Amino acid sequence: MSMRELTFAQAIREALDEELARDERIFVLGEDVGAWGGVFRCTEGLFQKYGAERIIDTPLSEEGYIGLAVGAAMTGMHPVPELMFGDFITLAMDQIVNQAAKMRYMTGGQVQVPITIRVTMGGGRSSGGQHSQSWHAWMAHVPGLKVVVPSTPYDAKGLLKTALREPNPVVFFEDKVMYSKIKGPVPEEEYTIPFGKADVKREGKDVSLIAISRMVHPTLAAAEKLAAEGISAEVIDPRTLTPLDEETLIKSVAKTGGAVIIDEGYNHFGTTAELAATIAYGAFDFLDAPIERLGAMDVPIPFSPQLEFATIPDEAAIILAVHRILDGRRR
Amino acid sequence: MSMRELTFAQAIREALDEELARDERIFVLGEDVGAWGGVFRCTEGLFQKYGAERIIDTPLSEEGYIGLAVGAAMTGMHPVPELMFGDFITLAMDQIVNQAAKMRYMTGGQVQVPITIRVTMGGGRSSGGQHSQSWHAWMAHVPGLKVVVPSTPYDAKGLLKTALREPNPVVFFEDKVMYSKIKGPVPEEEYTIPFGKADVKREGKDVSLIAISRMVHPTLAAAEKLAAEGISAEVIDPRTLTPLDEETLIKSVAKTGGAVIIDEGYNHFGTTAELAATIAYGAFDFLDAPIERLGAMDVPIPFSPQLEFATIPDEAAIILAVHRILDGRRR
Amino acid sequence: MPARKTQTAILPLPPDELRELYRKMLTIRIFEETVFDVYRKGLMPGLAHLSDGQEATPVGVCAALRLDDTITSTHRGHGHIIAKGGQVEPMMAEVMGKVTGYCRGKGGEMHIADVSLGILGANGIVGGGIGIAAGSAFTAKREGKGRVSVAFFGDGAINQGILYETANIAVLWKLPLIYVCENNQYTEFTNYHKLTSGEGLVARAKAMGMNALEVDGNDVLAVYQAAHEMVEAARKGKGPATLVCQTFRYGGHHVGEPGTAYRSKEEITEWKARDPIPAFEKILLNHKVIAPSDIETMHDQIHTQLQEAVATAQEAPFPEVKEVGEHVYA
Amino acid sequence: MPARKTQTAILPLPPDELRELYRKMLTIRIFEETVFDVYRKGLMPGLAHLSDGQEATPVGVCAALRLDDTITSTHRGHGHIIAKGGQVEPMMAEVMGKVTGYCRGKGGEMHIADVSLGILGANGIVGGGIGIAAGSAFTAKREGKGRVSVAFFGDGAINQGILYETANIAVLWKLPLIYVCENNQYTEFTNYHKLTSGEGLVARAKAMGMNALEVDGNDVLAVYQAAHEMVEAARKGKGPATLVCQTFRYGGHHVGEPGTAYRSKEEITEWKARDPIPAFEKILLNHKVIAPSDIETMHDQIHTQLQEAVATAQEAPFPEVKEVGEHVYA
Ligand SMILES: Cc1ncc(C[n+]2csc(CCOP(=O)(O)OP(=O)(O)O)c2C)c(N)n1
Ligand SMILES: Cc1ncc(C[n+]2csc(CCOP(=O)(O)OP(=O)(O)O)c2C)c(N)n1
Ligand SMILES: [Mg+2]
Ligand SMILES: [Mg+2]
Repeated sequence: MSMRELTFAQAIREALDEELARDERIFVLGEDVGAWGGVFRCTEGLFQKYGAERIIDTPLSEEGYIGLAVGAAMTGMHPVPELMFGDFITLAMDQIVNQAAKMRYMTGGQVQVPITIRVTMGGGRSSGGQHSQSWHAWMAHVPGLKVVVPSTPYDAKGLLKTALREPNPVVFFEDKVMYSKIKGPVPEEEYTIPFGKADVKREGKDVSLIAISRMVHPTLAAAEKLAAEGISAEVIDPRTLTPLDEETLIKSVAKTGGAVIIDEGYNHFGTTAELAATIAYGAFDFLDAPIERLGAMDVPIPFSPQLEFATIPDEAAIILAVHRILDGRRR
Repeated sequence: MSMRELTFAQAIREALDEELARDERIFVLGEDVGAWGGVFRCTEGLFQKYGAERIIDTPLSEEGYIGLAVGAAMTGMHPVPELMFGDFITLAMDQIVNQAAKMRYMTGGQVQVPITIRVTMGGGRSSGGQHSQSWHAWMAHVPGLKVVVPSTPYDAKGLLKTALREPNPVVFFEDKVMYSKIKGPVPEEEYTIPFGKADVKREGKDVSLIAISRMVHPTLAAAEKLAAEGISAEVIDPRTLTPLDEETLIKSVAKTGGAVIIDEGYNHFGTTAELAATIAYGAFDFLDAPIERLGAMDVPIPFSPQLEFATIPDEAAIILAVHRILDGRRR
Repeated sequence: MPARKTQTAILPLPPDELRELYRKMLTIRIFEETVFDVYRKGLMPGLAHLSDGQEATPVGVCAALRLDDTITSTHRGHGHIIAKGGQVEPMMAEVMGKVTGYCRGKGGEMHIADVSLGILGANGIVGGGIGIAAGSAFTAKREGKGRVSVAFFGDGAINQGILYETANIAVLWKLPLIYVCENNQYTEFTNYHKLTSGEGLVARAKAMGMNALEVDGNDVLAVYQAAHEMVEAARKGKGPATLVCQTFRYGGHHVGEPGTAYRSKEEITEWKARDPIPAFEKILLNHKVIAPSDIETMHDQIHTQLQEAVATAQEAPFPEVKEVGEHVYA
Repeated sequence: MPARKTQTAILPLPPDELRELYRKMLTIRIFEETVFDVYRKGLMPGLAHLSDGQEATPVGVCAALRLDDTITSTHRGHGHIIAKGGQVEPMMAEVMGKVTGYCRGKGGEMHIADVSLGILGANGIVGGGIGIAAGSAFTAKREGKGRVSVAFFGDGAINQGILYETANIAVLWKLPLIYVCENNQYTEFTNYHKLTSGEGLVARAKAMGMNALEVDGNDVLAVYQAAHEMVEAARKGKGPATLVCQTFRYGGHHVGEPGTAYRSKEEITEWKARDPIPAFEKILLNHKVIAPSDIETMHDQIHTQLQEAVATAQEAPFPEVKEVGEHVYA
């Protein structure tokens, strides 16, 4: 395969572009996604290429335009609404949770709701408490939704293309910090990545590090440092939370005997809880130490950088957690 | 103390009544809470007693009246908005999560937001997919909120009175099925129950059953049956999810060596995950078998009773889970 | 109470279509009475939200619609569904939670849908169907076949934000979307006037930039004519419109609640004097569109049909527990 | 663009108050210019949303307010905060993330608040402050001391549902609430007219049943007079009102975005010709309320004050990491 380096945003844009070309039913809508190209440049040039009918600037009405997208999905279109900041998902929750997620079930299978909701996540940009949150755990708590949390340009493109062929509602989380800062190889050739398949980003045998979205990157960096200490860490990226590839996670931990879960959503009642509980159950006989959960600190996200960075798991915290596990091995 | 038997709804009503009398700042608002007395009768007679200025019928505008309540709380009142069905919390999420929960933090401690949001939960009434959900795990994932999940009239009254004296936003979950069906002793005398103190509803030594809200009742019934089999089950009710009395849960499991978590919220990424992960961590050295999680099945809640009941944990499922633990004891 | 519009001498539809309107109104009435019975006999789970008294609005509106037009409905949706062509047998089975129901017993009384007839579903969230209706209108516009979308909602939904958010979009994008508000004077147990500011929805919709009109919602022909004009304008690309229909529910908010504590006897009596069915009957008789004996026959037929629907549904199985996990995802 | 209202010969406020208005407008302008600088020098984290060009609206409105009246503000909130009496030193410190900031560096540029001055906070959710403002109006009514509440918001918020939900309630309950829409013609990068249906907010607010008026938002005295009337009516229990102020932001949506890609040179030039500060200056000079030398002095003073504010904030510490967990709960 011939590869190029793309940024995370470019990978997203390319997936949208290819699928818009492939399927007439797909259209993009959101605030400033059109002529402006999106505040994070993910729809750059698409308005010029596909026109105002398919790349649509909406009023500042999250509940309204996401509701509209749900209805369009039920009647044969495949809408791709964007929520500029994931924090605003609070405004469209009813349409996502009580409408999109349930319509198929409540009609006894009469409809499909192929809607792909693109939502940002992640802090670390000093954007304050209302522009930094990561609500993927909420979405994964809702039956009827599929939840995607890519960590690389390659995964983002392949998973978004899958989402755009899905007959179900998908909430697709994109960490804002990755858009321009994370670059990676993406093949020229067409490909998709199936939902429900975790990706082993690095193989290892002493401890399993399971990281979500952008957290994969500090986790890989931590694994590198640990390697220098002679500790072999396996890094796994679940890539989708619903469906969740429990098997890959459990097998890894059954092999290594220890796990750290790293996520930028709040720790309490969040993604780290589900993954830790699932692994603790499935790998019960193999765990040598308690599973370490590194979610974001349970405080509204502060503005001032030192405070904000203190709330987000980082390389140092991951290394410390690994040491807690290895030092505390009990069997 | 002199006791009477009150229903769950009567206990709620009495707490409201006493606190309305005590504190001028408290007022109740919601749909049909006034002259009608609330669809679940929790505000019966209060309109007549305290008048239209303090027991307020709102238009059908969840986002609007909860937003108003947040602002009233910030300026010295203690509003008690009711969300008739917890499913509608989706409509007011922004005001609860991005406003009420964060205002104190984002202002560096300048304000208090003493708002007590009463929300129903629970299925089993054939009310369909949009009138049966239990979203307490969502709320417990939000820093800045306190989350209460009482299971008895006694606890409901004592905890609601505490909420009504709290300087922080509280989301108070009431299982609809309990309103008229669960009766219990409530002292005539004034009392309050502190947040963050789990209650041991039944002592035992072989296994710990940790149940949330209404699930305490089938859990107690299961414990009774297990006793007949010679199995001594401890039943613990955390009563509040934020703050969570981790210590009591961990101590119990350290003693019994096994745990089942029973909750009517969806299982995946829900309350059972947090409790299981917390206990698996804290009681790691004492667990003899994996922790069993019994949440609601991860499907939109169906209407037809057989289907609906299949999604909700019940006595039989609890007993089975206990047997899985005891049969599977590995140490 | 709105003044009753006198009927024009010339009826706006051919006789067979008028008879069909009448048949549908009667079907709704008898359906609701039958559900009442079914509920009281304990043959259905959950609650029932009936619309007897309000039949003229859905029937008048749907008379202006094509098969491929879509509607979204409310918690009080039986009338809308029958008016759009829904069959009473799978409706009754759904109400009773049977696998032969429209939604295999998974949706229930508040969630009946028949997507093949353009019925995109009743909805338990007040205002919840409005976004879906806007989306269907969006698809309709894209398809370019003149199809329209109707959002039915009650007076309670007037104060849900999504109404304004979608109205703004619908006007801007000229969506073929008709907002139909059935104002039955009460939002549950509270009077409309206690909950709604200003002049009401017609004024609000006009301020959003769309055509809006209020009609006597108990006058099926008045409803039809107003809806017809709005629908035809929408088909031609003229954008959305709002129709407010003044009407009244006879029963309580749900079965088991008589609806008398918060509504005066006089109010109920007054509205019952303006019952949409006898009023329409009179017109049809006057114009000799229908004979008295036809009415009786029709009544009997529908009654029998409903009794059979109940009997069949009673015998039908509940969904098997093993299908509880099906239809979550496609 | 709205026609410029000619000023009456009689000024509506005494000289010292007029000078104070001018001083506040100038302070906002220089504050924004200073933040621009601070941002470009990399002295602040995050983004900055500036309001230079829009000074007349917050200053005109807040001139009608008492100390105990409250306001809620937006992501573009510096002007509102200064107009209501906010001090530039803790504002600048907050912008720079320092512990000496109004919110100890926890809120940031978009979340400045000074509750003791009735500034209930800027808000990062467009429309997010509207509910809070309604709640403050509710408390004000309960207290019965004639206090009012003002919700500032941009043209983008016109299409957020909460506006209509609270407007309906505010009218019904006669809350002392003034909705102030600063229409700066753009919602981020898209023109107002592309996003707003019908005749705009004045028509919509009137349809909700409240008094509503549009004024030249660059004419501080016109804003003051309109706001004053609405505020005094609200104090007397006459309920809410809506004031739409037409204005323009000079810079981009945020610093780092020049604001020129989606706005024509002509549009920008036209609006700059109507700069609210020289316009007001001219009136004050004509009426001899102020002397040219006063203006210069004032300008210098404010400039110096801001430079010192930056210098002080630069030296101030960031919040200590150990306080990250404080102020979550009271
Ligand atoms: C968002 C939401 N809030 C509250 C309810 C509870 N509820 C069900 S019906 C109803 C009243 C609806 O009134 P209206 O829209 O006038 O319809 P009607 O019942 O009169 O047909 C209420 C408050 C709901 N289902 N959805
Ligand atoms: C609910 C919500 N949606 C989207 C955004 C992102 N956003 C921030 S400012 C803005 C434009 C706001 O326009 P307007 O209200 O006119 O205020 P202005 O920026 O012109 O002062 C948008 C879309 C947001 N902060 N909140
Ligand atoms: Mg009604
Ligand atoms: Mg603007």
